[in-house]
Amino acid sequence: GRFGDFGGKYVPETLMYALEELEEAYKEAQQDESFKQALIKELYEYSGRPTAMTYAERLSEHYGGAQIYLKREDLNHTGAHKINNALAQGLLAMRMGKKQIIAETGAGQHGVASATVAARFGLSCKVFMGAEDIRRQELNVFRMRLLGAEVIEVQSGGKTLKDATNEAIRHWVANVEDTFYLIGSAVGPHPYPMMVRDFQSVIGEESIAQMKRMIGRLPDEVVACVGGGSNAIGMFHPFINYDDVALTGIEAAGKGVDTTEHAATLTRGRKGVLHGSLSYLLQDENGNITEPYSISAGLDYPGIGPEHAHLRDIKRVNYESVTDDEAMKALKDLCELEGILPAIETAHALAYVERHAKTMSKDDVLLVCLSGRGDKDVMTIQETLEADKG
Amino acid sequence: GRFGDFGGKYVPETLMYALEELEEAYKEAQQDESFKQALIKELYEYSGRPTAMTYAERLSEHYGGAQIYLKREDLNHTGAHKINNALAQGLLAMRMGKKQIIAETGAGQHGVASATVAARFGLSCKVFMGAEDIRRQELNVFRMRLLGAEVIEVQSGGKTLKDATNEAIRHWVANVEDTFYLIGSAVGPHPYPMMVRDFQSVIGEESIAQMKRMIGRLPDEVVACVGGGSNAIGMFHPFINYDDVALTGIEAAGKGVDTTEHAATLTRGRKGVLHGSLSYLLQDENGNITEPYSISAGLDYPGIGPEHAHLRDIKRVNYESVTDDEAMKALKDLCELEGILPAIETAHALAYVERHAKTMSKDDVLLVCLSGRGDKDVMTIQETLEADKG
Amino acid sequence: MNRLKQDAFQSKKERFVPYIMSSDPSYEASIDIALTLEEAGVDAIEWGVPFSDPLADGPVIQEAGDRARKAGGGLRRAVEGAKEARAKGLTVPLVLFTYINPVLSVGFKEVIELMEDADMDGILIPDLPFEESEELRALCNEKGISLISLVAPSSKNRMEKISRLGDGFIYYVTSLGVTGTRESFAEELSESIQKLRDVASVPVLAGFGISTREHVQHFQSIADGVIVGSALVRFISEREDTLLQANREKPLQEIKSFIEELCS
Amino acid sequence: MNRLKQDAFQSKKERFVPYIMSSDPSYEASIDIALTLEEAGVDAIEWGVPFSDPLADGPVIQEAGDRARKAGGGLRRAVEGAKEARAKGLTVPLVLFTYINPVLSVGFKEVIELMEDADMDGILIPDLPFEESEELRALCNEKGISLISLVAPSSKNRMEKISRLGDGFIYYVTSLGVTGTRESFAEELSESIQKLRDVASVPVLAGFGISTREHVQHFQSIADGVIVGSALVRFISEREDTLLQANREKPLQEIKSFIEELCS
Repeated sequence: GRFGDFGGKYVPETLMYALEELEEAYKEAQQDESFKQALIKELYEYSGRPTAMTYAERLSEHYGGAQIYLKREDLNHTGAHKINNALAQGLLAMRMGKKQIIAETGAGQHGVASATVAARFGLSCKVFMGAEDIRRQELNVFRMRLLGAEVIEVQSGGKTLKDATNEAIRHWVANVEDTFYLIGSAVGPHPYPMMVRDFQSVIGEESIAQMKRMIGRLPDEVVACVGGGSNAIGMFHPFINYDDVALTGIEAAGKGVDTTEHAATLTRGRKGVLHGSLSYLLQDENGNITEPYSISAGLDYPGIGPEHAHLRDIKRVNYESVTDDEAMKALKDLCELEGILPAIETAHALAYVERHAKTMSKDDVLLVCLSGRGDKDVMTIQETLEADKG
Repeated sequence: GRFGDFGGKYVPETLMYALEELEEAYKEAQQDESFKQALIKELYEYSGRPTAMTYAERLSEHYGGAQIYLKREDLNHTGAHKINNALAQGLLAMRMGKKQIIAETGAGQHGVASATVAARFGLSCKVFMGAEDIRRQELNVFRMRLLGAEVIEVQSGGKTLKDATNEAIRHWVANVEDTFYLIGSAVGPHPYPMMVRDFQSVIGEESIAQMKRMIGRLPDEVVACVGGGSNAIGMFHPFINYDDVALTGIEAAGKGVDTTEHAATLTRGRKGVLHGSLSYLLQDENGNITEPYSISAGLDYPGIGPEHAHLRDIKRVNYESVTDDEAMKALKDLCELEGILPAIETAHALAYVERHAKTMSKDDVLLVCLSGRGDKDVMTIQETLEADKG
Repeated sequence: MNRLKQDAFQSKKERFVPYIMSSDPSYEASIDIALTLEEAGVDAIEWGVPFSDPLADGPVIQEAGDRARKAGGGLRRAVEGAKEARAKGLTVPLVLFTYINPVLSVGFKEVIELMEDADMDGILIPDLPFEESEELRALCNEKGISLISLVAPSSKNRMEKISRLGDGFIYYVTSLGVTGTRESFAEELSESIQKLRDVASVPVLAGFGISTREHVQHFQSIADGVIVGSALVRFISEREDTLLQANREKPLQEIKSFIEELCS
Repeated sequence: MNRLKQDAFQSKKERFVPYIMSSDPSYEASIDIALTLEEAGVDAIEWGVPFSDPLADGPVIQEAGDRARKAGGGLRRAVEGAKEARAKGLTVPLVLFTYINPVLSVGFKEVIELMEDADMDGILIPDLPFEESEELRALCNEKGISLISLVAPSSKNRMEKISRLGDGFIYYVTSLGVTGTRESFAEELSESIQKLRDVASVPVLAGFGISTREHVQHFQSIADGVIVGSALVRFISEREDTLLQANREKPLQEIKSFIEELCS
């Protein structure tokens, strides 16, 4: 259950048996052809995989360097990569005979994905969400409720993703016998980071096949945004052994990594344990977790998946950060040049592309994981654009 | 330019040359392999086609009759079938050397699709939209503006789709030399209804292939909602010659076809000319068009594509109507049983399915065109559900 | 007998044809306005039928249509008004200006019979291009009513075909866009109108956006006459209140002066 | 020498161990409370370290942690307070209750050395299951500090493995869920606790949700003692104002009575 030093299972004893049971069930499922087939069926016939690979000609010209390709996870059912993992864990929950799922959510994408899967499979669903995120992601909250899920407003701490996760874990501790905790990012105790990575690897696997078909080779660099890091790990993992492919993860620098308002865990964090695994963390000198900040509810998290911590330490993946302002600029560029409204999370990866593509040659290929669509973010975007106007 | 008695080109002389030019350009494009390839590329690599075919197991069980399959046009980029046609007409506009496109929109889906295509292809874009629809479809309005389109608020008449179309035609008349009018439904003067049908037929073509692969035969009945009728005609057209496949179009009955508040054109209309073609129309004894009503901005239109009028008259397609209330009920069912939030337009087709599936045998297959997703409708849904509560 | 085809109209120079909306602001007032226009010396009158979706018209005529519909206007009522105007002594040619849907709604045959009965001379349908007009044209020919054709700068190679069907007069749309007053006109118009006059066997009248004495004089010099719509309809709309009174002498006198001023 | 391992604790019956949060409501007050608990006759004290994300705790202890952090509390400060309490005469065994992250943040080695210096006896980390505890356990063993293990009803076949590592005492989590007071307990608990006592070589104390004299008596009868947390912490929180005054005799006396009442 470790990635180098990172990972592990730092949870109350009450949950340990459930984690062992889950690990066992996951191992069995992996060996079971019928599970694989059921998952493929849901991914392809329900969620609409494979997602498209789009060449962004006008964006490439505008940024003036590498040729930019977009892996279109925004075209998934419910509008983000989250559904890949939610469908898989949902099938696992059914296999384990659990009738209730719980989930935490930040941007609401994982909450919507979980509520969707619960509806599709006939499970009951509770989604824990910070009060601040509920405000920022009104559309997704309503979608979850329409899908029949109960959205539980979390008032503790900064009222964002971290706090929602705490509450989800507390609920799980109290209801571990019949409840499946459907974790949405590559975080949490073992086996979650591994499981989520495996379930999201379809992104990178499809990308490899599509790139080979479209350009006859692999891209020179692959970019993804990193909050907990599930879209990034799903994209990166299949590329790990291709040493020629540079991998770059983009964290949220909020108002700047030199301010106190950011979520740049790898840039500014120290090793620590949050939500069951050892990784890098934003924390104070007493080991208290500090409140992260990002305009993006999905990146507003003080931790990061343990495998990312490991990939950073072994220098296989390069991690950089992007501010709110840079992300919003890149979001507008993609709208106006390619007709695609990305999630603000995703816009962080695109802002790096704006900065970086021009340093590359026109023969180079830069692949971006377009992790989700931005419809859920229009309120935030509107507020930001209006604030800019004065 | 006729479908039986229906269709034609009833427009001011100012536009006639432009229509001839368009017809010519369309004929040439159809013969041109490079146009076809460019379109396929955009449909597959940009919009994410082919869209999935989903078996709705829980919905089928719940309705207790036919096996229900959903053709998932909601998984298209921008969330509805509208993009199929917008991409095609956008390519045609570029081929004709036009730098500006204009579009009318009701639900905003076609407006978003047009704004998207304009951004993707680097064209300028004006979208005409009724003030009432702007209120109902706030999210889509903001999306269009983010995509760089100018949204022009129309204050005339009932301030919905009909009025937006009038204004778009007026603008076209004044700017016909350099402007391409990107009509979003299977309405308007020839060649639009034919062109839109052809561009949307990818829905039915894919469905035939998918049905054969999944159930080894064609469905027993195919259902689609009808406002102007583009998703329906795109779905039906490839099935027309398969006499064993029943085809059913669903109109919006609003508050009931016996009230004055509905949009059930075929049920309650008389022959007439609106927006350039002869079809059925909701009109008074003086030949004035009456204001239609539907909870769904996309079905709130007093006319219908001329080919539907013809298919009704020759009895190849059966048309029925569904009220606001029935549609909202079906919308909730699909959310809660399959995890799919459909557009309110689409929910009209689903409401017919609820009514009709149970009259069919469990061996029968009912295919529904899931024309769009309902994210754009959450405000309306929220208002309706709250009004229901008290 | 169709007055448009008579020598008085066909051989006249500098024809001036105003457009007004029937039943705007009331059935009776619009008849009085028509009679006043004749007194002012106009050469024919376009008699508008109100319609809910007048997509070739700008806001001024749209609003006139809305007023007329509120006042009970419609196609049958417009023809009835024309008949009454004739009974009251109107002698100038009368052209019914209507969109196609009201005509379809009543029925082609009935419309033409009603018009014949009302002693009207022509019909102009802006959304009925010649390709769609065969049936109606035959009915018009039978009853001696002129189906007026329109030509626009964007008609290009269609101009000749249309001019061959010219009957009564040809309406040359002087600018792209919908009806309404405009500040300036394209230079190439003059050339285009001349080309049309060369091939047409009937007079070519210019319309759309002509609103000032200068416009009128300009188009009188390059065409066989002008049609003035929105400018007059706006002038009428500004006198809605007084025109609705029992004694409407004053506003009618003002309309007369307005026309005389435009034509002077 | 580790007081948990001494006979006084190991051979005692009906052990009563309260949990309090260091620095709640102030550094000094929490030390006085500890001394008061000893006066009340408790057998050991769990000495809480405030933490931002206490995910095994319910709202009562979360809020105590928030108060303590505002009052400057933290891991180093908690050990400092323990040392001061010892200096003021505290003699009962002291167990540091902390989440793993504050321990990692200071460093395993330094934490254990600080605890040794403060003469503390045990450490309990609810989010450090035995699988992750090897390094810390070795350090604890070296310094003679007990690393307290937890067992839950859901531990199932893990119970035996854990009991083998039992040191000082084993904390039996009497209900699923987080800390907090509860109305009723599952019947099967009794059996499960007995099973654990059979295999464990150290006392088994029951905790989580024990809040009334009846609960205490019940668990004293089926386990080797009880731990009371939230009920006491809430009682303290209700006296925040008076505990923050210079003279806190009255609230301390009330706390003493509260404990005596619970144990009676």
